[in-house]
Amino acid sequence: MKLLNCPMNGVRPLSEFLFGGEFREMPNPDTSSDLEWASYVHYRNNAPGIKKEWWYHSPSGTWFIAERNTLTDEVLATYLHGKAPTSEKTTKPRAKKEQSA
Amino acid sequence: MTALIKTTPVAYAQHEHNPTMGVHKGMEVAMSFDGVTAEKTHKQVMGVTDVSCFAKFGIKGPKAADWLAKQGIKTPDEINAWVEGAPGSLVLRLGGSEFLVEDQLSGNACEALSSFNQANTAGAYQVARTDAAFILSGSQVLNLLSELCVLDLRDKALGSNAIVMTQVAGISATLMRESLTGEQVYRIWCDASYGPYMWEMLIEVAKELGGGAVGLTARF
Amino acid sequence: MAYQLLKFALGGEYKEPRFFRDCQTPKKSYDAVIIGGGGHGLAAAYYLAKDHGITNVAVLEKGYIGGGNTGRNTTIVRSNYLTPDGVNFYDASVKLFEGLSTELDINLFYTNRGHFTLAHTESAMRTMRWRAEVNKHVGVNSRVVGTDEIAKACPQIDLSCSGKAPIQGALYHEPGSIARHDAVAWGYARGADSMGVEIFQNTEVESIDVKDGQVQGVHTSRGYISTGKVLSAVAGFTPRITEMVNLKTPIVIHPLQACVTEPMKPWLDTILVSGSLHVYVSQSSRGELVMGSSLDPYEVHSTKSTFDFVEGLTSHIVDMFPFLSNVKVVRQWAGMADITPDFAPIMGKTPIKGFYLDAGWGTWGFKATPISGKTMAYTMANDKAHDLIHSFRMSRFEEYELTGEKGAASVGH
Amino acid sequence: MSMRLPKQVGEWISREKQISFTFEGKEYKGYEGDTITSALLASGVKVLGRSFKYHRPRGVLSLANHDINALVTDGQDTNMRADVVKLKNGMTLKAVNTDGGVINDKSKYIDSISPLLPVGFYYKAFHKPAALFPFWEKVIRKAAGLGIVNFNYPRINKRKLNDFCDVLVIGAGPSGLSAALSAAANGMEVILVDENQQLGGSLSYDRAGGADSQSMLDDLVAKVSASANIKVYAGAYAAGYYQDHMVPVVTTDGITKVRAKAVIVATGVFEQPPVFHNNDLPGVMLGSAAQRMIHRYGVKPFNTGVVVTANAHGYRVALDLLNAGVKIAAVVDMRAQGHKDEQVAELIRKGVKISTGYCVYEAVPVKGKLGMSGAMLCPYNEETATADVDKGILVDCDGIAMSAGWAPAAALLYQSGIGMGYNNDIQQFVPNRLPKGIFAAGRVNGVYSLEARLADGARAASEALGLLGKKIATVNVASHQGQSPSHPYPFVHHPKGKNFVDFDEDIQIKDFINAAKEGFDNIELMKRFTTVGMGPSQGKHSNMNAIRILAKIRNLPVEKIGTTTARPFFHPTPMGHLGGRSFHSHRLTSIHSWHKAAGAFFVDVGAWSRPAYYQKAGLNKVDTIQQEAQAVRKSVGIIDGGTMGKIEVCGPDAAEFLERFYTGVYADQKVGRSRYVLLLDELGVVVDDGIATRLADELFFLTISTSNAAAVYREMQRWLQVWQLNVGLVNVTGAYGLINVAGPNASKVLSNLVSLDISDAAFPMGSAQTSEILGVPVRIIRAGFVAKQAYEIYMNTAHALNIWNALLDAGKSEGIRAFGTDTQRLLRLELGHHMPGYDTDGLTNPFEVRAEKAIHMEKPFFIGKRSLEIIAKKPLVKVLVPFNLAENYKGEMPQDCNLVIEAGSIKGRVTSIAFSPAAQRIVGLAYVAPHQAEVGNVFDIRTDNGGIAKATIVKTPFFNA
Repeated sequence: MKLLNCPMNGVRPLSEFLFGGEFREMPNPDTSSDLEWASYVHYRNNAPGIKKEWWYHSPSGTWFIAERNTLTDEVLATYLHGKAPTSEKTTKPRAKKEQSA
Repeated sequence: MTALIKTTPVAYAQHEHNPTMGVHKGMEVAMSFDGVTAEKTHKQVMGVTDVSCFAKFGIKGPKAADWLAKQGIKTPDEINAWVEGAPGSLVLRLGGSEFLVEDQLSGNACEALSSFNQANTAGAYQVARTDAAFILSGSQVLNLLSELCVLDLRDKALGSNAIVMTQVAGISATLMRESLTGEQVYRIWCDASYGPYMWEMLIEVAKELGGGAVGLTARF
Repeated sequence: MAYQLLKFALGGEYKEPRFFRDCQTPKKSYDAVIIGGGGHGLAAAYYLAKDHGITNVAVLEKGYIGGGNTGRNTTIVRSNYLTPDGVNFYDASVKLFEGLSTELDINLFYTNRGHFTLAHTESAMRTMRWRAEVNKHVGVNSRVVGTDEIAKACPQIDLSCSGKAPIQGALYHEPGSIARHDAVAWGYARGADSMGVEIFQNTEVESIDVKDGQVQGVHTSRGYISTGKVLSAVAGFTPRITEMVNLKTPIVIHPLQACVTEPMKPWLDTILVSGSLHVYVSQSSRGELVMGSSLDPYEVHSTKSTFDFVEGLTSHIVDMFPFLSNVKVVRQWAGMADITPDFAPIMGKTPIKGFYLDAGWGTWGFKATPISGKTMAYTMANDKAHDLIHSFRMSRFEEYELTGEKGAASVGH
Repeated sequence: MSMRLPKQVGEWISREKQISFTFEGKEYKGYEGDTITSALLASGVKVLGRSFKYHRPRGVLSLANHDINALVTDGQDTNMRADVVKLKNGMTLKAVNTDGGVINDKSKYIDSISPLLPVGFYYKAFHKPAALFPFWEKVIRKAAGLGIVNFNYPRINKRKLNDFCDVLVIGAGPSGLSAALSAAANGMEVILVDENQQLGGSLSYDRAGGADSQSMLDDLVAKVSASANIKVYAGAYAAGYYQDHMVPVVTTDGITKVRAKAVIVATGVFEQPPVFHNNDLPGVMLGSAAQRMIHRYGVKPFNTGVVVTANAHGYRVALDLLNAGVKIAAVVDMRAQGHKDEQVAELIRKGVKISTGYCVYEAVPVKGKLGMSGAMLCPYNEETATADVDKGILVDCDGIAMSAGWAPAAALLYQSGIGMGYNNDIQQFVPNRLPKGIFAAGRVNGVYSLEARLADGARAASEALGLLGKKIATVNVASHQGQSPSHPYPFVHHPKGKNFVDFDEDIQIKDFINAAKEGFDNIELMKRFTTVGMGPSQGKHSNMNAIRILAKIRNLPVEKIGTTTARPFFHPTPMGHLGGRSFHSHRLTSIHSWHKAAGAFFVDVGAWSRPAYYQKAGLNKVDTIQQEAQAVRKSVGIIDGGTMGKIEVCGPDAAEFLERFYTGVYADQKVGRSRYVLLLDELGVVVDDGIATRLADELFFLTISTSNAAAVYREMQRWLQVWQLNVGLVNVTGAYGLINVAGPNASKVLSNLVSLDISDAAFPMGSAQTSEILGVPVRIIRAGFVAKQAYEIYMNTAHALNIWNALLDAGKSEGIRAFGTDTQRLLRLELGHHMPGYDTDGLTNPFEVRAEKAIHMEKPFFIGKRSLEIIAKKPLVKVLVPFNLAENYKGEMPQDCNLVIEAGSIKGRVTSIAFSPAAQRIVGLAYVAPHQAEVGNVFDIRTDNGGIAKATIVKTPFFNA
């Protein structure tokens, strides 16, 4: 099972976490056009690569941000929203490079 | 009228063992199950005790630690750690700014703390605590936990003053180890509504491992 | 059947022709280029040639044909959806499937098994009735049945699911079938090839050439191909292709996993799906139980297997069939599912002229293979969306007109 | 005739413990420690099963857990692998997949019509005429499959444990043992796993007639058991490799999920069969199988044998056979240049005939192919892979040992994401790119000499240590010297075929050639078309040969063909093991025991178990619900609402937080008052609703729906992190009990217990008070969800049962009655309240449920507001309306989700419908087209059986409350 490093609780197995989806900056609702807003709520930055994502550690109720490569499933950093990134060094071995099966 | 007796959250699951009930700190709990002798051996092998009756007090917020200090309660410096914050009372620091105080058999810190009044305490909020609480002991306790919890809970991995908020039998729980009546035991807290389920799981596995339920009498 | 087999015996030197040519060097230009040599892409090529006489077509496959989700799904075909548009679309697909072995002259092992969507709660039963009513309205044979009918069709099932999630009833969908998935791709490939379509395997699209909002051609690992029409039919790879043309979509990629047991003598004649337990299971003609579950919990563009999946799936299967405790799982695998917010596909034209999209299949792609091919071929040939796919148009998101399939939140399959 | 040998050094059987069992009706004897196969072979039984497709007789092949043609059933279990399953006393065994017994299998005719059934034949037959296919499909299904499932097999849930280590070593052969010892010696916590009952791997059987390997093994094993740092799992296989170094280790007792910091894969190699006519006859086996038989089980594989080889190993096998008293008719070396080493010399000394540049052209079967009587040896052309039949010699023998090469047991390495390259010196794929923390050692890593394998283990350990931050001296391993351990193309073409590549699936050389001719000339396509490697052994003995054939066909180097992905599991794994003790967590309120005693019919609501209604003898569900509802309407009822979501929002910004999160306004809300809350998502879709009660300036108390509580609280936490407001959130769902007392006499009942003035004037709808009941502090909210007179009472959950009982006592005289959620749904329907998730779906916007009043678009922001501005510009497509049916409606009762039909098209659906005792009519809520939505309009509901019910849109409540 994949391991994730919760900034508050340390390295835990994936079963303790919920995926909260891509982290996206909300456009200003007052100045954005209908199209811009529709695109914000519906469309995703969905090509494989490094992304900021919401993750939730259920037992402690901790939301945090993970910077993860969605192609290799490698986690580069995890930190509380708005807090400076902490290096992922503390985690167990990284996700492996993906082999196209 | 205040003499109303509380019900332990585990009561429903314990019915089938028809335990001898007794009252501790205003809550009706199982004093014994199969007789003290049998339970003493369970204790050695794989004993499970319901201690939901231990008084609890919860508080969270940026100023929670300060407020506890004002009440003369010691709090852990580390996050996710515990100390004996007052004689006979545990203080668990759940994450950064939330605390759970539990009076063990001899402790009595919580009564005073319940005087908390949010109106005149900025930055601290009381957290109603009605958790189901358990003591696990015996030679097979790590064996049991290695099935119910994914984490490495051996001494080398779980610090003696550390607490972990993790999952036990698939539900959120807080877990730590302490030394009680001369032996090392593991402690588990979970939401009251999961109490019966947690009890069933712990007992199911404990029995397979040659242990079982231990009442308050045999425990202390 | 006898004479068909005899020809193999008497034939002496083996005379079966190639299924499709071994194409190596593409021409300078094609009338249409199809990215993705899976069932959908090959079917689109087949119907472009057959229905519209457009045979100057290249199919570009990064790996080998049918190697993506075509070869990774659990081969269930059904049409018991929630919206009339959804039901009509998949019903047309079922009808094409029924005649496909004959049309493509390949035995697809298309086998009608009947399909039960088990309901373990009252709210699930409400959704079943909703689907049944819509299906009936459109003329598709689905109905809500009680536990007695389930027990009749599958006497071995433990209706209480080991006391964990007692079954209340089910949506029974008579047309539910399974098929030999690889053969569907091979059959379409042979059909398309025989009409002149060129299929290039091990051929990767590197970029798409767009000028003034109109597709000009594609750069591939076998060189540049100029064309005015490009179809992307690459399921889990869709975001990588749409990125080439700066097209934003709501699609997210989650792995979808499945596994098979050792072969055993036939005993399970129906297809069983449980939304609450997140399992679906049928028994293949080889005797294996083919089992799947719901999507993986987070986005990854890979086909790695997880142990969590097989743990969860098997515990639920054993709840339903306690006697399978010692039946062994041989192999597990994963595919990349392209999920949309309303669990319906994105099909048809796009803001880029000449760039057509066949994506967002999530867990539904295989059963749509023939109809997606047919409707996309029509859409490309006429540069006008086929009526059956109007409600799957890309612009529905900006228009806040998502399809009602979102209402049925249980696992599809 | 017994084939049991005298006691062998290090054998695995205990001869003092004899066991009797039956196979195919005959009784046999074996010893404890025997596998089913070894005991049968010891008793002279050669035919163990029938093949999958052609039903050819088959015997032992590998004795290493991929003898798929020797599957047996004991009547309980099926598809038991005889080559590895331990023999137990009293077993009554039969071969699976036979029609009338393994000797007289009625399906054996299929072998003789095999020319009718070339590769992929089933794609080309049976489908015309289409009408007949269903018949053929049944025939095919019946023929397919292996064992018969026993529907009475007991449910078994094995335990699944978790274990942890620094270094996990998989495979306890020489390299694995060496790796484990050196890692442990350097202070690492090591777990050592091997699928065999005893450690040693090839050391335990590959002896070349000597005993040195045994003494070395004893020495290594002694060191291992002496090391405190090594934990051994024997008789345990590593089922797969999963992300972040998680490896499930499977034993008969269950699964241990091992989480390691580094993994050393020393899984060795699978011996590969050379391919010649009848290479599947009983008596033909791999050289290593013969060795295992001799040294582990003390069984003589055959009396007179031929050894066909293409490497050094074959000569070691010959010496072992010789040593076991087997007469060696010939050693046949397929290589023109033959072989030179001390084993060859010794064989020559012992007078064994060695035919270099020869092959076995075919094995000669006895009647019924139940065994073999001889072998045809011919000069072999390695270029053309053909035999010079004219120069053939027929030798008598009853067995053949095959040692032509190996394939790496690299499944776990593949799953970890390695890269493999083909090494021509050893004709084998070897790792050339290893992911972080993964190491390969020994023969799987292409290292063959015993010394080198020991060194390679130490080398892997040193690299693992380096990764874990413990630098030790690097170990160098000499690269392979001498001839290749594997033959590049060990095939002998034969006009009659039956030269098998895949024994699971009965696939012959010509099947591959024909598949390629048809265009399936890519390894993955070939695999799918021929089904090579798809059988239960997952290609352990066939994939490598398939790759070699395809390379030859396409005239490409093997490397260019590549390999197929080896997916989990390494060995098939039982579902009872994988599922384990399936956890089924559930939440109960503290009043649950009362509900149970009162005959509650429970339903699951999210994780909770709630009473839907309380069963009464002789009363059906509908009438029971009607009665419970009557009690509430006429006097007073009581429901346990402890499952409702309860959240405290505290702090200076509490009101601001609610205004951003919900659609309403709360800043000006008075302390002691409640307001409706409606939650949307960013698309403007209705998610949840509830009540917010202001208990203090800086304390709001939220009551929200049971099923959404967890998710809504989660979203609150997320948005709080984004907005960074000065707010504390406390989820008290499980901490507080909630009891709702409802009905005209509710206040009367309550007034017996509280010292409050609860007159409508003092305690109006939408207000809240704190008080005490029997000395227990309670919060009371006057809410109108199910009745005009209703009080929600909140208390410490540990007191809920007390208060519940107190209320029942206080209400006795009023005939107070408990009601469940089904009744609650009816009651709120009578009042015309809709329920998110029940009357709405994943797309419903607030305009469609006419919630405009709850939406405050004038606020600067709330979740979903911007989307509502867009939606508001679009025409409504459907709207939820209250309706009733004619007073004396006699037609079929419409159900939830029956459709609203107008002019043959769907306009909406019923979301709630029931007979209202209060209104004395069938009432409900339904979505209709906006143009239908006028009060007084009549619309059509189509019932289950196709009837039409005329519904009239009315005002709510449905009765004069």
